[in-house]
Amino acid sequence: MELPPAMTSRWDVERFGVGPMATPRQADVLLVTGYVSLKTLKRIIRTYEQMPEPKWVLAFGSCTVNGGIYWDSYNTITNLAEYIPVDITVSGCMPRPEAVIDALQTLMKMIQSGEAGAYKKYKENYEYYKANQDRVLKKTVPVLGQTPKNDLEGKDEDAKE
Amino acid sequence: MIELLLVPLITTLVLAFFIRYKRITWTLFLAANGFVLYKLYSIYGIWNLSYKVDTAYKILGAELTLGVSNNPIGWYFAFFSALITLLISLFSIGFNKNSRSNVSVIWMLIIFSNLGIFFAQDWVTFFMMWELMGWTSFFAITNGKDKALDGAKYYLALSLFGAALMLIAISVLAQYTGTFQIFASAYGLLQIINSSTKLGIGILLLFLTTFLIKSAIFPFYMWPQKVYSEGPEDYITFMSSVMIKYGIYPMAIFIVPVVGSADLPMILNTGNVLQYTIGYLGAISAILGTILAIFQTDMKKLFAYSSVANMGYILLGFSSMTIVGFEGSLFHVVNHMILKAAIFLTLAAVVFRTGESEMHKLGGLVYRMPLTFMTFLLGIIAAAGIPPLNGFGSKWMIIQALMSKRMVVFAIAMIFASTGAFMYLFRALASIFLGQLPDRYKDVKEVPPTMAIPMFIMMVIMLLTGVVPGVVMKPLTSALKAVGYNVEVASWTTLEGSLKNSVIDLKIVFYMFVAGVIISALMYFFGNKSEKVPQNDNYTAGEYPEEWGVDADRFNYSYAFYQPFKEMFEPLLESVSIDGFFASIGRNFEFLSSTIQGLFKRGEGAVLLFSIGVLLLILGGLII
Amino acid sequence: MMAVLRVFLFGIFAIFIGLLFMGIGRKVIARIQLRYGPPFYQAFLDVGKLFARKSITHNFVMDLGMVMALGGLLATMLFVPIAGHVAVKTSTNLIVIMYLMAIGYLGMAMAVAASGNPNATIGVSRALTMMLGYEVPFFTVILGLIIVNGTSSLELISQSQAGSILNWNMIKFPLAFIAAEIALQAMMGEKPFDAMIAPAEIASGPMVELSGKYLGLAFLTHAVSIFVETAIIVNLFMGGASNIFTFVLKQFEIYLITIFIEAVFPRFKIEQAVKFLWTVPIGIAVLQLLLILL
Amino acid sequence: MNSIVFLVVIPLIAAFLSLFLEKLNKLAMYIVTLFNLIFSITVLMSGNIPFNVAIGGWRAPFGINFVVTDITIYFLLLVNIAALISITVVNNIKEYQFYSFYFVLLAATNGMVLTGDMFNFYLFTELSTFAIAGLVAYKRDRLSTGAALKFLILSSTASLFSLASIGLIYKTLGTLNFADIALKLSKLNQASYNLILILFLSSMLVELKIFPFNLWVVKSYEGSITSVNMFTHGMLGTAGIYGAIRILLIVFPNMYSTNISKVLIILSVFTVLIGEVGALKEKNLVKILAFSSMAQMGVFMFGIALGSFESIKGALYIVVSNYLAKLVMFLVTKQYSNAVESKNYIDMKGLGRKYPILAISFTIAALSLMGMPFFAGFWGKFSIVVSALALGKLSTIGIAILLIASVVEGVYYLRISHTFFAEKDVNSVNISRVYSLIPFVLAAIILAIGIYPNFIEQILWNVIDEIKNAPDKYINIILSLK
Repeated sequence: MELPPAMTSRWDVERFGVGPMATPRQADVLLVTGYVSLKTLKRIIRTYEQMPEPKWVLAFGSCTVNGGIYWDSYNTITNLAEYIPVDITVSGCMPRPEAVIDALQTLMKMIQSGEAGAYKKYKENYEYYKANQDRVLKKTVPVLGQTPKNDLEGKDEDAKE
Repeated sequence: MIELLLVPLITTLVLAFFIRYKRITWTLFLAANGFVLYKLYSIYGIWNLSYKVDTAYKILGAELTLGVSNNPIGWYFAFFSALITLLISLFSIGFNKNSRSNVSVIWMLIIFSNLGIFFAQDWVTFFMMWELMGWTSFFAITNGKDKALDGAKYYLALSLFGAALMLIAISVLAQYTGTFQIFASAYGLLQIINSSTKLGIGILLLFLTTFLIKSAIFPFYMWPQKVYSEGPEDYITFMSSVMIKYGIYPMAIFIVPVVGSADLPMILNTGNVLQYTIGYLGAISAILGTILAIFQTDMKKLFAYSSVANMGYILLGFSSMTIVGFEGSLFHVVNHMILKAAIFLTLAAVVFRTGESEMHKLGGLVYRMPLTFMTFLLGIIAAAGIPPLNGFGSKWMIIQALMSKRMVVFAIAMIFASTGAFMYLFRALASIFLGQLPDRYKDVKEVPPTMAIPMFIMMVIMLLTGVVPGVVMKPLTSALKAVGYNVEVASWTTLEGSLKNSVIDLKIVFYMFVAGVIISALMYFFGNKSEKVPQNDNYTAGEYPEEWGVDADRFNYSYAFYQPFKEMFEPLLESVSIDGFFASIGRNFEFLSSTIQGLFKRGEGAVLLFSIGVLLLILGGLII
Repeated sequence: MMAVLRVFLFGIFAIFIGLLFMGIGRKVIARIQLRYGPPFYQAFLDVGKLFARKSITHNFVMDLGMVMALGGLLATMLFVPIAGHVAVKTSTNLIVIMYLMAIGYLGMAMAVAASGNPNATIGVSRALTMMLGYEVPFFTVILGLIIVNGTSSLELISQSQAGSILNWNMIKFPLAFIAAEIALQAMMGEKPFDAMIAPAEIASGPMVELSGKYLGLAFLTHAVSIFVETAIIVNLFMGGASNIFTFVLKQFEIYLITIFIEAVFPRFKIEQAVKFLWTVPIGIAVLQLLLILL
Repeated sequence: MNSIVFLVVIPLIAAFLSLFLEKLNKLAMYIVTLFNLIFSITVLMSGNIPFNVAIGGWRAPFGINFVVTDITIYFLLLVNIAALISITVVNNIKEYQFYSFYFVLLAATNGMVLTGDMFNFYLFTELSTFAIAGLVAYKRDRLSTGAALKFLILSSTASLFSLASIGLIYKTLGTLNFADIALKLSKLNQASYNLILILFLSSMLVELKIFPFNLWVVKSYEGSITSVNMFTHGMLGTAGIYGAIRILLIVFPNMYSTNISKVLIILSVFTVLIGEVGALKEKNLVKILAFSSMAQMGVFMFGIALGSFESIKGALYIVVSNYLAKLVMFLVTKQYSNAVESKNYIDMKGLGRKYPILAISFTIAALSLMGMPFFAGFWGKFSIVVSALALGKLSTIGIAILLIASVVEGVYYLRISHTFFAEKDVNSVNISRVYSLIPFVLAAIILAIGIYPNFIEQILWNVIDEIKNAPDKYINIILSLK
C-alpha cells in the first residue's frame, strides 16, 4: 500500500537509485511488507535464499516485528527476525512512504559503514534459523497429506539499490 | 575414373555378404568412403578423365553410349559430399552398435549412384543413377521399420513421378537435338527455346519439376518431414545433407545456363519469366519452410523444413542469374551440406542416447552432453547464417546478387527466412539442450568417441569454412573457370559481392568477433565470482514447484513455443495446404482401386464387357 | 598493437556512450512522468554494483552465452563507422552488421534459456517473434537505400549524403525514415514493443535468472545495442557526421525520439506488435521502395 | 527336320498314357518336358533355321505346315523353359487328370508356336484354353470352379469370333496359311480386311489380357495353384504373345494404317491403368501378380500398337522382363505362402530377413517390372517411351498415363518388398534353401540383361529383322518350298 506512492511521482524513490525488480535474482533488498502468515513465510524463505549475496532484509510495519494486530493469530508469526536475519525494520501500522525512504537511506549508510551484514549471520547460524523455520512450518503440512492447492497473495516486494 | 564407381559397387556386394556382422560392414563402409574421397582428391584438376561404355542397344537409330566424365562442377559436388559421407560413416560405426537393421549395403549403393549422378556425361546414365537412387532410398528409409513406410512411400511415389517426367523430357529432348549428352543437349534446348518457345519451355519445366521434387522445393516440400522423422538417423543425416542436393546439381549445370541465356520475355528489365518462376518457387519454399519449421514439435521435422528453406535460398541465388548469385548458391550447397550434417549428427546422438525426438520431451541435455551441445550450437549459428561460421558467406553472396539485380521481393523473402530461421533454430536449441533436465535422462552420458570425433571435426570444418571460405570457394571458382565461366579464382578469406565496394574479408570479421569476445570476457572476469546452483533452484515467485507436482518436463517452456505466432499463421497455412492435395490423390487412387477390384471380383459382366470391347474395335475399325 | 588499442578504445567508447544514453534516458522518462529521476550517471553505478556482487549461474552455457552476447554486439559495433572512423579497415557492409548483431541476441537468448526458467524462455520466444517482426520492415528500408546508392557499404551510404542537410536520406526519403524509426523502436525493445520483458507479466522475461555480473553484462549489451542501432540510423539517414561529437549528438537525437515514444505508450501484446509491424512500417517501407524503384 | 512334329505329338501321346501311368506320371512329366526343351535347343543349335515342314507332304498353301524361324524358336524355348520351371513346383499331386491336362497344354502351346496355319492355330488355342480351364478347376472348390467356368465362357465366346474370322478368311481368300494370307490380304478391300481383323483381335485379346476382355484373369489366378499360375503365365501367355506378334505384325501389317491401332493404344492404356491401380489396395499376393501381369500385357500391347520397330523392340524387352520376373515372383510367392499358409503378403512379414535370396529375387523382379534401370524392364520402357513420344498426340498422352501408372506399380511392389524385409521374428518358419536356386538364377538373368543388354539386343534385332523383312524371311520361305 505504501510502496506505489513511494515509487511514483509523489515521492519518487528512483532519485536515490532505488527501483523495484521483478525477481529475487536481481534484487539486493527484500522488503517484507506487513504480517507474515505461515504460508507466506515459506515463500519468503525461498525468495530470500534465492537472492545472491550481498543481500539485505527490510522488515516493514509493526506486524513483522511483533505480530501487530495479529499477535495472537494461530497462523501468523510474530517476529520475522527469528526466521530470517533482518537488517532494518520500519515500524508503524502502516508506515508512511517517507519512513520507507528514510529506512532505505539508513540502510545505504549502514551498508557503507559495514554495519549491515545480516546475511552473514544467516549463514553462520543457519541451524538456528532452520530450526525456527521448521518448527512453525510443520503446521502447514496438511492434515490429510494433500498438497495445498489454493493460491496466495505475494506479500514480498524486492528493491534494488 | 571407373574404379571410382566400381569400388562402391563391389563394396556393396561384399557388404551384402557380411550383412550380419555389423562391425565388419561399417568398417568396410568407412574404408570404401575413405577410398572414394582419396580418389576424388587425386582426380582434382584432371578434367579430361572419362569412361565410356558402348552398348549394342539401339535407340533413336543409334547405338547408345553410356559414360561418366570428370566434370568440374560434378567434382565439386562429389568431393564435398564424399567428405561429409566419410564423417557420417565414421559416426555410423558407433551409432549402429545397437540397431537391429543394417542399412550399410543399400547406403553404399546410394553412394554409387551419388557418384554416378555427379559424373554422368549423358542423360541416360544420369537417369539410370537417378532411378537407382530413388528406389534404394526407399529401402534405406524404411530399413525394415513399418512406421517409416508411409513416409517412404510418399517419397518413392514422388521420386518415381519425377523420374517419369525426366524420362519424357530426356526422350523429347533427344528427339529434337539428336543427342543424349548433357552439355550438348543444353545448347540444343537453347535453340529449341529460341525457335519454338512453348516446346522448349515445356521440356525445361519437365526437367525442373523433377529436380524440384528431389530438392524438396515448393510444391513438393512435404517429403523431407515425412521421411526424416522416421528413417535411420545416420542415413537421414546423409540424406538431408547430401541427397537433397541431387536436384541442385543438374539445375546448376543444365537449367541455369539455359535459362540464363534464353531469350525470353523480361519482367521489369531484371530477369526473364523463367528466372522469376524459379525465384518465386525458391522464395515460397524459403518462407513456407521457415514458417512450418517454426511450428514443428519434432526436432527432425523441424530441420527437415529448415532444409526446405535452405533449398529455397539456393534457388533464389540461381534466380538472380548473376555469377555472384550462382557462386553463392553453389557455395551454399556445400555450406548447407556441412552444417546440416553437423546438426543431424547431433540429433542422431540425442536420439541414440535418449531415444526421443519430440523436443518438448527433451531438455537440459547440455548438462550431460556438452560436446554434442557445442556442435549443435555451432551448427545452428551456421544455419542462421551468422558470421564467423560458414552459413554466412553464401547467404551474403546470394543477397548481394539479388540486391544488385533489384529483385526486392526475393531479397525480402530471404531476410524473412533467415530471421525466421533464428526462431526455429533457437527453439530447437532451447528445447533440446537447454532448460531443465528431466529425471529420466539423469543417467544419459556423452556419446562414445567414435561418434564424438566426427562431431568435433564437423565443428572445425564449420569454423574453417566460415573464416577461410577459400577452402570451398577456391575449388568452386576453379571448377567454374574450367567449365568456361568468366570468374576469377577466389582468394582464401575474402568474398566478393556484386555491389559497389562490397568485398568482405571474413578473416577480419572473425578477428573482430574474437576482439569483441575478448573485451566481453575481460568484463566477465572483472566481475565478482559466481556460484553454481542446481537446475531446480529457479525463480518461481517463491513457490516450490515440486509441491505443485511440477517436474522438469512441465517446468520447461517448450511445447507451444511460438503459440501467438502460430495463431497468426495457422489460418493462412490451412488455406494453402498442399499436403491435402497430395493426400486426396492418394485417396482417389485407393478408391479407384477398390472399384476395380469389385469389378474383377464379381465379374458377371464379363461377356457384356467383351461385347463392349468388340464394339469399340468395330467403332475404331469400321466407322471412324 | 595500435590496431588492438584502437579496437579496445572503440569498444570502451561504445559502452560508455551507451550507458550514458541509458542514464539520461531514465532521467528523461522521469521528467516526462513528473518525477525527479535518478542522476544521469546512475547507469554506471548500477553496472558497477552488479559487477561487484556475487552472482548465480546454472551451467557454463550461461557464462558462455552472456560473454557471447556482449562480444557479438561489440564486434558489430566495430563494423559501424562512427563519424567516418571504423575500428579496422573494412567495407562496413550493412548485411554483415545485421547478421553479426544476431549473434549477440543468440548469446543472450542461449544464456537465459540455459537457466531453465520458463519465464526466461517465454521472453526469448517473444523477443525472437518480435525480431521477425521488425527485421522485415527494417530490411525493406535498407534495401531501398542500397538500391538507390548501389552499394551495401554503410560508409558509402553515409558519405553520399554529405553536404547540405537536404542531402540527408531523412529528407529525401521521409517515408523510409518513419518506417525505420518504428522498426528501431522494436529493435531496442522499448515500449510499445517490450512484450518480451514485461516485468509484471513474465518477471522481466529473459532477465529473470540473471544476477550480479550476468545482469551487468546484459546491461552492457543493451548499452552497446543502443549505440549500434542509433549509429546505423545516423549513418543511414542523417549523413553520418564530420566529428565524433556531432555524431554522438545525432545519435542522441535518435535515442531521444525512442525515449519519448517509450515514455508515453502502453505495451502491445506480442501478436499485436507483429501485426502492427507487418502492416504499418512495412506498408510505408514498401511504398518508399516502390517510389525508389519506379 | 520333319521330327519337329514330335514336339506336339509326344506330349499328346503322353496325355493318353497318363491315364495308365499313375505314380509314374510325375516322372513322365519331367521326361516329356525335358525332351521338348532339349529338342528345341537342338533345333536352335542345328543351324537349319529357318525351315518349313509340310505335314503329310502337302505343300504349303494347301496343307498343314510347321514353320521354324527365329521368332518361333525363341518362343518355343521360352514356352518349354517355362514349362520346366513350372513343373518343379508340382508336388503331391496324384490325380492323373492334372497330368493329362498338362500334357495337352504342353502340346497345344508348342503347336501354337510352331504352326503356320490359321486354323491349326485356332485349334491349338482352343486346346490350350480347355487344358488351362481344367487345370484351374483342379482345386475343386467353389472359387476355382467358378474361375474356370468364367474362363471357359469367355474363351469360347472368343473362339466364336475367331472361327468367324477364319471362316471369312477362307471365304474371301481361299486359304488358311499365314504366309498366303499375308500375301493376299493386301488385295482385299478395306472393309472386309477390317472386319476380319476385328473379329480375330476380339478373340486374341482375351488371351492377351487386354481390358474389357480380361475379366477372367484375376479370378483364375486366385483360384488356381501356383504351378497352374505359372502355366498360364509362362506357357499360355507366352504362346499368346507369339500369336500376337506373328499374326498382327506379319499377317496383318496393314493394321497400322487403320484406326484399329489407335483403339488398341487406348485399350492397352486402360489395361495398364486398371491393372496397376487395381493392385494398389490388394493384399493377396497372387491377385496382385494377376493384376500386374494384366498391366504388363497392356504395356506390351501398347508397344505393339505403336507400330514402330523401336517400340516393338521395347515391347519384346517387356515380354522378356515380364516372363522372367513373373516366374520369379510366382516361385517366391509359392515358397512364402506355403511357409506362412497364407497368400496375404502382410503375413509374410520378415521372411526376407531369414530367406534373403528369395526376397531379393522378388525385389529384382519387381524392379524390373517397374522399369528401373539396371534391370531388364528398363530398356523396354525406355524404347517405348522414346518411340511413343515421336508418334503423335495420342501416344504421348498414352505414355504419360503409362508412366504415372508405373508410379503406382512402384508403390505397391516396393511396399511388398519392404514387408518381406520388415523386422519380425520368424523363427518358426522353415523353407528349404534349394528353392532359392531357380528364382535366384532367373533374377540374375534379369540383372544381367539390365546391365549388359548386348546379347539380348542381338536376339531381339533378329526378331525385329524378321518382322521387318517378312516377305523375304517368312512368306517366301513357306511358299517357295521345294
